[in-house]
Order: sequence, then structure tokens, then C-alpha cells
Amino acid sequence: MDQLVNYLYISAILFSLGLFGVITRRNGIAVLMGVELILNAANINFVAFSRFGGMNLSGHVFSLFVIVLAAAEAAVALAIIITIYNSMQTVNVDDASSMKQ
Amino acid sequence: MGIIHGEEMVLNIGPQHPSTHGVLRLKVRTDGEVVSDIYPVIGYLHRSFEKHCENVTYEQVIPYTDRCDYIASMNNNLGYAVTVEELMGIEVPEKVEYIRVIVSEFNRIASHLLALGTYGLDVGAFTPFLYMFRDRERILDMFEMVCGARLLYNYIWVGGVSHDLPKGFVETAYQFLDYFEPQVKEYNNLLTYNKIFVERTADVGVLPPDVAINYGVTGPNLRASGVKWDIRKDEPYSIYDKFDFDIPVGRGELGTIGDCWDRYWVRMREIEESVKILRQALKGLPKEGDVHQAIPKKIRPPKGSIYKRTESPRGDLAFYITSDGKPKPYRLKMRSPAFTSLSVLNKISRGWMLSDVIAILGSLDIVLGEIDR
Amino acid sequence: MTKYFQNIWETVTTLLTGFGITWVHMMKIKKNNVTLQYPEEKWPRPERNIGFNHDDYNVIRSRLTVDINDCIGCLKCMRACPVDCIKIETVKADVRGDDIQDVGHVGITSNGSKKAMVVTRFDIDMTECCYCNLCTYPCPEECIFMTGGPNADRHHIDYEFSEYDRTDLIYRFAKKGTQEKMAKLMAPKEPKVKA
Amino acid sequence: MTDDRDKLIAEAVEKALKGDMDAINGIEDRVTRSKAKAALHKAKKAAKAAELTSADASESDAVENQTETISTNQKIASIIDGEFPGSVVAQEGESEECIYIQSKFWEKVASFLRNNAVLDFDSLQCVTGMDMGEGILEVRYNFHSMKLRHSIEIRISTPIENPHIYSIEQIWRIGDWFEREVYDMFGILFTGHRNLKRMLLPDDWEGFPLRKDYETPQSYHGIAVPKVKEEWE
Amino acid sequence: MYRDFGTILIAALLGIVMVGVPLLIQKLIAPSKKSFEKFDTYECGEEAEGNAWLQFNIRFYVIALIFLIFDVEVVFLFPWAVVFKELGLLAFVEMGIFLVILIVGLAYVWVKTDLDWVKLKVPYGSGRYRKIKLEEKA
Amino acid sequence: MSVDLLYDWLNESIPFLSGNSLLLLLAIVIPAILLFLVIAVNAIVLVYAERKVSAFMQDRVGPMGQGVGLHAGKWGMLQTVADALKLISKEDIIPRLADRKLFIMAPFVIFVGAFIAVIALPFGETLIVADMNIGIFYILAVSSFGVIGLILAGWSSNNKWSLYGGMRSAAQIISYEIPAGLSLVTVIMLTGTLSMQGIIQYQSGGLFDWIVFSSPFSFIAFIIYFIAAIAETNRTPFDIPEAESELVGGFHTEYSGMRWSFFFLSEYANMLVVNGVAVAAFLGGWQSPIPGYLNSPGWGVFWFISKILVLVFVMMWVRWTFPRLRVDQLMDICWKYLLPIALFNIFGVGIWTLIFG
Amino acid sequence: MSELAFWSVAFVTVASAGMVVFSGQLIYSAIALLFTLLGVAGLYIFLWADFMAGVQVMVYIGGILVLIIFGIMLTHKIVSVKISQSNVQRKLGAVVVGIFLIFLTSSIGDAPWFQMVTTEPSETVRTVGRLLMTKYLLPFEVASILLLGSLIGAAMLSRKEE
Amino acid sequence: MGVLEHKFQDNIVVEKLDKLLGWARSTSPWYFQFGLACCAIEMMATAASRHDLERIGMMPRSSPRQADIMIVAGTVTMKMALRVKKLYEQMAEPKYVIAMGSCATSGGPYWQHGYHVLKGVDLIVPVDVYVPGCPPRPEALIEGLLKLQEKIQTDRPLTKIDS
Ligand code: SF4
Ligand code: SF4
Ligand code: SF4
Repeated sequence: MDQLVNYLYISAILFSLGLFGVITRRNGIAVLMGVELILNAANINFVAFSRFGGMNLSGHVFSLFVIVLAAAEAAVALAIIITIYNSMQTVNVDDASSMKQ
Repeated sequence: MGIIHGEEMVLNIGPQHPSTHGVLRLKVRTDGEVVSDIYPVIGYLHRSFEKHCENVTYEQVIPYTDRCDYIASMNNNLGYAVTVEELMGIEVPEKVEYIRVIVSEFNRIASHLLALGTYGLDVGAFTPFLYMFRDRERILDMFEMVCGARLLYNYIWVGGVSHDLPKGFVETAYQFLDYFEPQVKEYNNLLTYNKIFVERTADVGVLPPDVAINYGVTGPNLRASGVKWDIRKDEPYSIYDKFDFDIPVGRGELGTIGDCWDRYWVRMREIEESVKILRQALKGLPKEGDVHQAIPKKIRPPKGSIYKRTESPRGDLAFYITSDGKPKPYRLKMRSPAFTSLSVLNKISRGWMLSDVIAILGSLDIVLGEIDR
Repeated sequence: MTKYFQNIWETVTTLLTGFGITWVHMMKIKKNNVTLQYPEEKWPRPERNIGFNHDDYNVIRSRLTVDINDCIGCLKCMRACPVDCIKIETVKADVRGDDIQDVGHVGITSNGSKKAMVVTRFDIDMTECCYCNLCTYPCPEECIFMTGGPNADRHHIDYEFSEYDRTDLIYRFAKKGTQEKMAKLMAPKEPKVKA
Repeated sequence: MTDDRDKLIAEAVEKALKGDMDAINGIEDRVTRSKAKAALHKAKKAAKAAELTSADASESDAVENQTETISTNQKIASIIDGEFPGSVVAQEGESEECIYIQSKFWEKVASFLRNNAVLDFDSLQCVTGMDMGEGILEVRYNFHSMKLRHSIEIRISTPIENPHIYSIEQIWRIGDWFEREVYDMFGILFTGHRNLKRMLLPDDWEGFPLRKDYETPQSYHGIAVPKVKEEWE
Repeated sequence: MYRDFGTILIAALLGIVMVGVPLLIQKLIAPSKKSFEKFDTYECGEEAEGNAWLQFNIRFYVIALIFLIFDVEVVFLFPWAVVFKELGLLAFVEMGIFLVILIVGLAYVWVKTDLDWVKLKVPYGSGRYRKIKLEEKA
Repeated sequence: MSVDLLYDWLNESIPFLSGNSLLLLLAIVIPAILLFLVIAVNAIVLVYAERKVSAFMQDRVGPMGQGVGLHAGKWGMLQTVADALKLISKEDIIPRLADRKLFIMAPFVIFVGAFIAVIALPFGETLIVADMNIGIFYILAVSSFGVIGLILAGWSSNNKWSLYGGMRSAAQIISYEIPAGLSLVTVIMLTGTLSMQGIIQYQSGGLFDWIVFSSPFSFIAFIIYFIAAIAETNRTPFDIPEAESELVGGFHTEYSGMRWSFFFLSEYANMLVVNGVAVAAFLGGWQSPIPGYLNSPGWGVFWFISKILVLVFVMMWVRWTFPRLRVDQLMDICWKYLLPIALFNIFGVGIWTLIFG
Repeated sequence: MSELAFWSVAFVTVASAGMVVFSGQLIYSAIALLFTLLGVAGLYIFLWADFMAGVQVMVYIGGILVLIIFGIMLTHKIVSVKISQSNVQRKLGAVVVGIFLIFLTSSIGDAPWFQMVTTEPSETVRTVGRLLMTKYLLPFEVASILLLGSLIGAAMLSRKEE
Repeated sequence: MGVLEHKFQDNIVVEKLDKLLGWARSTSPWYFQFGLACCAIEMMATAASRHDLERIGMMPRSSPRQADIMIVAGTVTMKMALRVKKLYEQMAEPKYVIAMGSCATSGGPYWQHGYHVLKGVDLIVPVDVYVPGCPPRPEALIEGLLKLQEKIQTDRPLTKIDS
């Protein structure tokens, strides 16, 4: 647990899983969850580098901003998904893009 | 936004539900939290009252009228007795009239207390409910003194009452009134003017007077809409014309005329008016007199029909009696005030929220026994 | 804007009033307490005085009871009952006013009237009774009555008599075995049983 | 015959007023007897009214109003008859109590009652169904005017085989529920009613219980309905 | 730090056990009778009426959305509050700007009636709902 | 804190295991189990107290344990014990249409959420199981578990009432977290630390060193926090999620027996937590009101618990006095009254501190 | 013991992340996400970032996850408690991601990571606060504008229908 | 059947446990808030201050899942009968039923011509205690409840039943 690489591996796995989710999922909300995974992976890296890079805590601040971003993104993305659902009765991203006039 | 189009939800409130006041079922179509349509399903307490009446004699109908509006049995008894008396042309002694007024006004207070208490419960206030029940209990004690029963009295008979008032009743009644009047103030402080309560009820479920009349709504509900219509004043029966009392009408003090708060408030005021009547009646009560004097041996009204209204705590209670000269009624129809009050529910609660529907329903003060009969 | 602050103000004041009331009630619980602790204290003769004076009751709606020795079998109560929960069967006695030892029949009521009928069955179904008290008025002998209240000297009050079995709630007042024995007695003379 | 009867009644009433009720109770014919009683009632009322007028002027108002309500029916009947000739059925004897309307006119009469400024019956008080026996069902409406403070009763009869009456549900909204109730109990069909379903009884109930020939069913949804007490105990 | 959070981890696991054990005891001693109706969804004694599609209220979602934004704001406020006394006026002003910007947001949603739970048409009558409606229309 | 003490003590008293991590585990498990007992006893006592308080406010006597040969103790003291025992022997029902896994999971989530919050409550100067640097923030954060649990319970029951209740409850709790958090921020501004013990130590001294009395703004903050606390524990007048007269039982409509009682338990544990935070943040925690007197550790526990009980009593008082709000009014209060006031309150406290302190 | 704790937390994180991606039911994905987020918070603890862990729990679990669940409920009906979801291009995705993962891990493994020896900080919040107020003041204020923007945007979007 | 229910031979420990469970069950009988007609008003009065059902440990629950006792207070009509049955079914074991009032016991005053009245709730659910009265006075109801408590106490939930 005192090894930076461990965290990097974990974050890499999380990142790839998130990526996989984003690629394969059709449901908009599921895609959003994938994105959250990716952001979390990034955050782990930030914090880990901060920890093993001299504990100057800039990483923490960065990841704080990332969380802000994630929140903003989640809010807007879900608003969009729901708007799409409202007008098209679907949450599938493919459907949404194909039904676009 | 965002009302997502498509399916709406159908929700069943009742028949078993803490705030349907019995076994009413409301099929509520909601759109999110907002009610778009209400369909009251009644009949879960249809006890074949009218059929029974056709099969028992006129005296024996009285216990059944008790069980219709079981919260205000005295008033039901009175309505029935008055109707049959008019059909038969019986004059009742003055003492009986006074006793009748006394007991039915007491019962009006008891009924309103129950209505207001449960209304408090509907909007989530538990304590006022218990306070009101506590005081109602004292009225019931008095009824028990009078006729031995707590809820269903079978006290007012055609042509008289079943027992004379017991000795000590008048003093007890005065005692009670002295005790009771300050309590009303306490209810007001605890519930009526409570901001939360006002917020929950004022402006909610407004019933405009024309709609009310068209739907046949009567009683406190109609008066809350600003229509001054009280049978006790407008078509006096018994000896109500001898008393001096006001008819409270809704004034929209904290909201709009005819909202839930007004309906609540009119009832609260009516309690005060009843106290007024009671004080006069207790004063005027003749000491001597036989309460059985005018009770006919056999009740056989002449052929014919009669429709007579009386003012029960819930509104115009009317009996339509058709007699074919036999000892049993040919047909007896009860026009129950709660029935008409309930019918307006859909109209006034569309567009409000689920919690409001509960508040509106509570403010209409329905009794299922009377609706379903 | 004033509305906004007025709202806050109203809320605070009215809520504080409410607080005051419940607080006072809680502090004065000793005095205000109205609870009747049933099995220990009983209404209408509670040990503790609750509410007000109750010397004088007209009647208590409680269990019906019949002094079968006084009943002359006139069926008036049965006819008065709106729900038909009284069932009486009678047999004409041989001699008016005679005791019939076999069935414990007493010939003369406490009012002094001589009985013409032997009551072979007198059932009151208390599960059906609506406690309307209509049956007690017409009785010429005042032998059907509700317990307690003014009748307390004849029968102590009994309004809580729940049972595990419903048939236990059907009260049979006629003396046990009257029916069979009377049938035997009357056998030679064609028993006339009225319903 | 009728003269005879009237005379008989008059006599009996006179006697009864003096305190001899037997005179009336002694009348053999039931119809006559009840008529006599009604007459007695009226006579007593009139007597009382007379008494009161002399005693107290203010109370006589109420009585006058009462006597007026009795005649409102006739008055309004004549108004209706004037508007729709032939719609009011003249019924002997009870015309003071009510107005008989021919069922086919009801649609028009109803809206006339509601909208005419002289009548202005804004409140439908009660709708009563009735099985008159002999194959006739009747519906009785009690109207009241909140503004003009008068009320009438209207009766419409319909044969039991094919009971149809025009629905007034859209004129007085409360009629909706009242009519459903009457339908529920008597099976009278109200034409034009938008939601004529059973109201108090379950939808799958059979029969119309307040008809005089109604038989209670043996069981409902597998729940037995015991008929004889002794058997069931 | 490890120890404190380790405590929490273990406590959480323990919490699960503590819920589990009584449930197990219940399983052991409680009677159970299976019947079809017992496992029906409760709906005041009625059969579930109509299709059970729930129209989930959008307001919940909007509230959650606004909450999220303010939640993040609260998160920023905490570190600021800790250093507030150290940095004094400077921090106060900086946070003042931050807060004012968000108050603008609050004011925006307030004015735009996103904070109102109900936005609908009451068919007639009066009261605050109608007022809302009128304002919207205008 | 107490874990450390216990660990040291264990190390000394069981020498052959000293240094072993097993001892550490033991040192954690023992207080945790004690805390569980505290929660259980807390629920039992509070339910009893609630019944009695409500009874007294309503002119009646409450549980008396009367009956023929049945006694729930004098004054019905054992009433809630009997309730608990009965609940454990009730049948456990999982409706057919429910989502089994989530249905089972919900009480776990809710209870664990409440439990790990209690862990961070400072019962005394040394009596705190987990004294974190971010103590108060931590408690605020873990309360979101409850939200998830409620949503799960409501959703998985597949019952309309449950869903309504769960959603309302979730929306309510998250909304009221904001005013609660904002009013706690004012405390942090004064104390400059997030640690519970730090906050309490800041308030050492007498009654007037407590934050609630330190400035008018912090008094307002306390009121706001307390209102929010009532709302977060879903009690009247904010009990719309469980509103009996509307939603039957709210999110726990379908739960029975023990599973249901865990909701109950967590509700009361939550009351403990929110009031504990209020006491620690505003009312001086385990500090005695009179400086220098009755300030030993034992008294500390007494002060802390009695302060909590006072607040709990106020909650009960509120509950048995007022009607309940409607859901939109509830949101209005949060977003339109409490939130702006709390925001301006931060400015107020800031300015006050800059000027006076 | 802490090693064990670390690996179990890591395992929970990764496994539940897998659940998020592979679960066939949306609501289960969301619940799995709960555990992933918790796990990440745990990892933060191991990285001495207690405040970050708190933020993670508060914002992610208390906020974003709730929002996501609300979103799920808003777009699905209760009758389908078991909301299934379909995956597309699974194979393709697996290949792409697999290659990507191999690339990542190998580069992580290859890189010579320089690791400073540090001591546990006494209070991270204070430092974070100081940094926010000084060094990162501009991003901090920008964040508020970002939040404002997203608030307005999201509110507008969800109001659009009318 | 619960795993351990009715699985033990009678011995002292089991007896004590049975006693304990019986005590708990009888001391905290939560009733199902379920009023049908006039009797329900008396039931409310019983729960109110004067008679205070909470005194004997009763608590109203509005969801059948958490209730132990169903007090059938009032007239059960045909339309309602199936619902009553369903609600009864939905209660968790162990559950008890009290028929309160004449109507619930046997149809009461509506026995004869009540074409729409169920003649006694025991036709659809098993009844443990019949409380007579129309309506039963609150004391009568309490007495019925006490009787039921006695009955519950004599239950032996764990002991094997000899068949
Ligand atoms: S009290 Fe009424 S119901 Fe009972 S037996 Fe007498 S008459 Fe019949
Ligand atoms: S009325 Fe009296 S005497 Fe006649 S049968 Fe009844 S109880 Fe007997
Ligand atoms: S038993 Fe009597 S009081 Fe009870 S419901 Fe029936 S009629 Fe009403």
C-alpha cells in the first residue's frame, strides 16, 4: 500500500472499465456512470501523485476541482438525458443520435 | 418542466387508509405529486339501510337511523322523528322539544369536535385530536346519563324521547359548558391559528358557492363558501325559532372564501353558536312535563309522502318517507349531506397535491355510514 | 418582502404559542390526566372521580338479562326488537299460575300475575343485539332489562363479556332442559309450540 | 261516491278535532281513513295557524310560508304546463304535494326549472327512486331554490320492464351521484348519463335490491350468505 | 489516520453483523406461513390498480440537481472556514465573491420558479397556485 | 481516542499478545459493540420516553403495563423491551414483486450509515471511538448513506406508497443537508478546526463560551441547524415521508418485524447523531455549563448525554405539538428560508468575527 | 493488517467497478457504483487524503449518485424494477479497452517512478484551504462560475418542456 | 414455518422461552388501524385520552405488515369482505383478529335484511375474540384485548405440538 504503482494500476483498471462502459453502453445514464469511473480514476492519480510527490496537496486541490467538474457534468448530462427522454422517450444514446432530424 | 408525458399513475387511497375516515376508496390519478383526477369509490359500508326500513316498523327504524350518521346520532334521530311527526301531525310537548334541542346541539358539538380533531390528525397534528376527544368524551358521558348509550342512542322517539332527563343533568350541562368555553380558545391557539396549519389549509381546495349549490353541498361546507343557509334559521323545525344564534359563514379570513380553513373555521364557530343555543335552551327547559305524553301507541302515518329537511352537523339531512298506511314505511329515503359533500371532492381537488387531497377530504367532514347507508 | 418577514414572524409566534400549550399540559399532567385505567378503575363506578357526578343514570346499555321467573311469555319484547335477536318459545301451561316443579317453572310473577305460559326457550343473541333498549319498554312484568344502572340491585352491571367463541354470546335464559321436559309433559296432549 | 267519502271524512275530522280519534280509526276503508287523517292534520294546522296569527304576528309568517309551499307546487305546475302543454299529468288528490311530469317532457322541463328566472331551482335536493308495485317505478325529485327559497317535488314514473328517464346529471351535477344510486337500487336507466355504473354495490352485483321483488343472493364471490339463523349457528 | 478510519471500516463490518444476527434469530424463531396473498403488494387492501407505472416526479430530480451544486459549494466552504481566521479579511472577501456568484444562481432558480414544488394548472379557484400560473404566463 | 487508550490498556494487561494487531481489533470491536448497545438502549429509552412525553402532553398516562397478570413493569417500563422482543419473533415478509436483493440490502445500508456516524460522536474528553481531523465533516458526509438506503428501501418494495415515501424522504434529507452544512460552517469559521474535540475544546469555559451564545448570528445558525436536524431525522413537522395520514407508512410500508425495526433503530440513532453534533458544535459538548465545576470525565459524559436528551426532548415536543407540512412547503422552507438565511448568516458571522474577534 | 485492508478495499473498488460496467440491470449498476465510490474514498484514506475522502462521499455518494438514481427512476417505470440494459459492440469494446489496458499497465510498469518519502500530514483541510485561498484562487472563483453555469444550464434544460 | 417453530420437546428452558415470547407478544400487541363503521369511532375513543389504549402497550400501525392484531371494528360488507381478507393475509405472523361489535361478530342489526352485509367476519378470517356490544363500550374493547392477551400468553410458539 505504500507503492505508487499499486494506485496507478488500480486507477488504470478503473479507467479502462469506465472506458469500456462508455464505449459499450447504450443507455445514457450507464454511459454517465462510465464517465464517473474515469474521473475517479483520474482523481486517484492526482491524489496518489500528491501523496508520493512530497505531500504538497496541490493534487488534492486538483481533484477537488475535478469533483466540481464531475458534479457540473453530471448535472448537465442528466438534464440533457432527461430532456432527450422527454422528447424521444428513450435514453439510448444511439437512438437519440439516430432520431435526430 | 418536466412533466414527462405518457403514463399517469393510478393510486388507491383506501379502503383501508388512515385518513379516509372509514372505508372510502379514492382512485386517484396522479401526475407526479399532483392529482389530476379523483374517483371516489363508495359503498364499502353499504348496509342496506333503506331495505331495512321497509321491513321494520316506524319505531324500529330509529336504531337504524342512529347507525347512519354514527357521529351525530341524535341529529339523525331528530330528523327522522320530526319527519314522521309531521307526516302524522303529532304535536310534541314543549319539554320534549327543549330536550331534543339540547341533546342535538350537544351532539352537534361532539360531532364537530370529532370532525375537527380528525382533521387535525389528517394534517398531522396529533395532540389537538386528543384534546378534542377528551372533551367529546364528556359530552358522551352526559348522553350516557341521559340514555345509557355512548354513541348510538335511540333516544329521540317519534312524539317524544325515550327518557326524561335525569336529575342533575342541567347542572352537569352547565358545568360542562363552563369548562368547555375556554377550551375552544385553546384549540384555536394550538391548531387554528398555527402557521403550519394555516399554510396547509388556507387557499386550499376552494369551493365556490355556485359550484357548491350545484353539487348540492350543504351545511358547514356550504356556509364556508359564503352562503348563509341554515335550516335551523331558514326553515325552523322543532323550536329553533325560539333561540337567538348566528350562522357563521366563511369569510376568507386567512385565504380565499370557501377554502379548507374556512370550512374548519365555520365548524369551530358553530361550536360556539351551539354553546349559545345550549345556554338558552337549558335556561328555558321546563321543569315539569311528561316526555312520553305524545308518543303514539301505534305509529301508522296516513298514506302520503313527505320530504323534510333538518340541519345535521354535516348539512341538510332529509328524510323522504312514503307511507301506505301500514306500520312499516313503504319507502324511506335518506338524503345524506355527506353524500353530496363527497361528490364535490373531485371537482375541488383536481390539480392539488396528494397531501392537499387528504386535507380537502378531511375538511369536507364525511361520514361513510351516511354516504353508503 | 415584508410578506417574507411577516411569514417568519407569524410562524415563530404561533409555534411558540403551541409550545406553551403543550408544555403547560405536560407540567400539569397530575391534574389534567383524564385516563380511566380500566381493569383497575371502572366506569360508571370508578374509584377515582373522573369528570363529574354520576349518581343518576337512566339506564346503562349493557347486557340484556331476563328474570325468567317473572316472564309470562307474552312475546312483546320479541316483537319490539328490530333485529329479531330474541327467540322465545312457549307452551301453554296446564293450569294458569301453577308451579311446575319438573322444569322449575314458577307460576306467579313477583308482580303477582299468574302465568299462562311456560317459557321453554328464551334466547337472546347478544351478537346480534344492537343495544337499542326497545325490548325493555313493552315488557309488562319488567323482567327483561339491561344490567346495572337503575337495575343494579337486580343484576350487577355487565358490559364487558367478550368471549373466544361466538356461541357463548347467545344467552339462554330459559331453564335448562325445559323444552324436552315440557315436551314430555305435554306429549299426550299434542304440544303446541309457538315460534 | 266521492261526495260520500268527503262527507264522511269531514264528519270524522270534526269529531276528531273534538278529541274523538275513534271516529277516524273506525273508518273501514283504508284509503278513506288515511285521507281523513291527512285532512285532520291539515285542519289542525289551520287551527294552529289561526291561533298563532291572533297570538303572534311574526310567527304567522312562518306558517304562511308553509301554507305557501303547499301551493307552490300547484303554482309551478301551472307555469310548467303553460310552457310545455301536456307535460304535467293531473293526478287526483296528491297534486298539492307534487307535480307529475310526463317522462318525455322531462328533458325540457328540467332545464326550464333550472334556468327560468321565476323558478330558478338551483339546488337539486334529493332524488328518490320508488317501486310503486304494479310494474311501475317512480323517480321523485325534490328541488329547492336557494335564491327564491321555494321548493317543489316532481315525480316521474316509468314502467319496470323498460325503465328509462332522461338524465339531469349535466344540469345539476349532484344528479350524477343521485341517479347512479337510483340506478344501483332500482335499475332505472338514465339516458344521457355519462357514467351510469353501480355506485354502492359492487360492479358484479346482481339484481336491484330496493325493488320489492328482490331476492337476496345465495352467495357472493364464494362467501356464503346464511339465510336461516338456526341452521347456521 | 489509518487507525481512525480503520475503526470505521471495522465498525461498518460490525454493523452489518449486528443487523445480520437479529435477522438470523428472527429467521429461527419467527413463525411463517406462506400464502399467495401475503406476498402481494400492499395497496390499502385493493388490487394494485391500473398499470403500476409510476410517474416519478420530476421535482425530485430538480431538487437533487440544485442540491448537488450547493453541496459542492458547501464542500468548498469547509476548507475556507478552517483557514478563515488565519487569513482574515482576504479570505472573507474571496469567499464573498464565491458566495455571491452562487447566490446569483440561487436567485436565478428562485425567480425562475425552479424551487417551487408544484407548477401546474389549477382549473379554477384561487390561491397561491393560480398566482404562480399567472406569473408564468406573463 | 478511546481506542488508543483501550489498546494501551490491553497491551499492558495481556502481555503475551502485546503488539499484536488482534488486540487492536479487540480494542476497536469492544467500543463498537458498546456503541451498538448504546444505540439499542437509546432507541428503547427514547421510544419509551417519547410515548410517555406524548402521553403527558395529551392528558393521558401512556404505557402502564396494565392487564391481567401482564405487566410491562411498573409504569410500563419494559414496554419497549417487549416491543423489541416481539418484533424479533415476527414473521419476515418480502413481497413477491419486490426486488429481493435491494430489499434486503436497504436496512443494512441505513443502519450502517447511522452506526458509523455514531462512532465519531465525542461522549467525553477521551471517550470518542474515532476522533478524526475531519470529524464534523465526516458525520455530514456519511449521512448520505441514509439517503441511499431510503431510496433503496422505497424503490425495492415496489409499492407506490414506499416509493413516494422514499423519494420524498431522500429529497428532503439531501435538501436539508445544505442549511445544516452551512450553519456548521459558521462554527468552523470560529473554531478553525473540523475535529469534534477541537470544536468542543474551543468552547471550554462556561455557558457563555458556547458557540450558540457567542454571537446572535451563531444563535441563528444553531436554530437553523436544529430545524434542519429535525428535518433530517424525518420527524414532525417534517415527517412527510412517513406521513401516516397520507402515505400509510412511507418507505417502510412493506417492511415487517426485525427488518422494520432497523429503520426504527436507525431513526433514533440518527436523532442521537444530529443532536450530538448540535451539542458538540453549539452547546459545548461535554463541557460543563459552569466553568470549573463538575468537569471531570464522568461528568463530561453526563453533560453530553443530558444535553442531547434536552434537544431530543425538544424534538418530541415539536412533534407532539405541530401539524405536518406539505412537501412543497417543506422544500420552500429549506430553499427559500433556511438557505438564504444561512448564507447571509455566514457573512454575518464573518463580519462579527472580523470586528469583534 | 493495513495491507490486508488496502487490498480488500482495492478489490472491492475494482470488482464493483466491474459490476457497474457489466451488470445487466441499471439500478444494480448504480448500487455497484456506490461501492466503487466508497472504495475510492477508502483509497484516498490510504493516500492520507481524509478530506478528499469526505468530499468523495459527500459529493459523489450524497449528490451525484442520488442524482443518477433519480435520473434512472425518472426515465424508467417502476414496473420494470429490474431495468435491463443492453450492451453494444461488446467484443469491439473489449478489444479496444484490452489493448488500451495492456498499454497502460506496461507503461506504468516500465516507468521509473520516483517516490518521495513523506510523513503523514496533521491536517490536510487547512493546507487545502490555504492553497485554495492563495495559489488556486482563480480556479476557485472560476469553479463558482462553472457551478453557476451548470446550475443555470441544467435548470433551463429541465424546464424547457413548457 | 419458522425454522425452530414447534420443534422442541417440552422442557424447562423451552418453557421459559415460550413464556418470554408470549409475554412480549402479549405486551406489545400493535393493532391495525382499520375502522369500518360506527365501532371504529368507539375504537378511536378507546385510543384517545380517556381510555388510552397505549396504556396496555397497543400502538396503531397503518401498514398491515407491522401489525399484530386486526380489530375488525364495524360492519363488513360484501364489497369490503375480500379486502378485509386480503389485509388479514398481508399481516405478518403471528396475527390475531378481534371481532368488535355485533356487526363483525354476526352481522348484528343487519343480519336480517342486510343483503350486502357479511354475516360475521369469521366467515372469512379466523377470529380469536368476540367483543359484544353495539358499539362495545371502550372498556369492553379493552377487556376483549386483555382476554386476547391472556390467550396469546398461553401460546407455546416453540414447543412441539403433539398431533
Ligand atoms: S336491545 Fe334492541 S336489539 Fe337488543 S334485544 Fe332488545 S330490542 Fe333487540
Ligand atoms: S315482554 Fe317480558 S314478559 Fe313478555 S316475553 Fe318478553 S320478557 Fe317475557
Ligand atoms: S356493531 Fe353496531 S356500532 Fe358496531 S358497526 Fe355494527 S351497527 Fe355499528
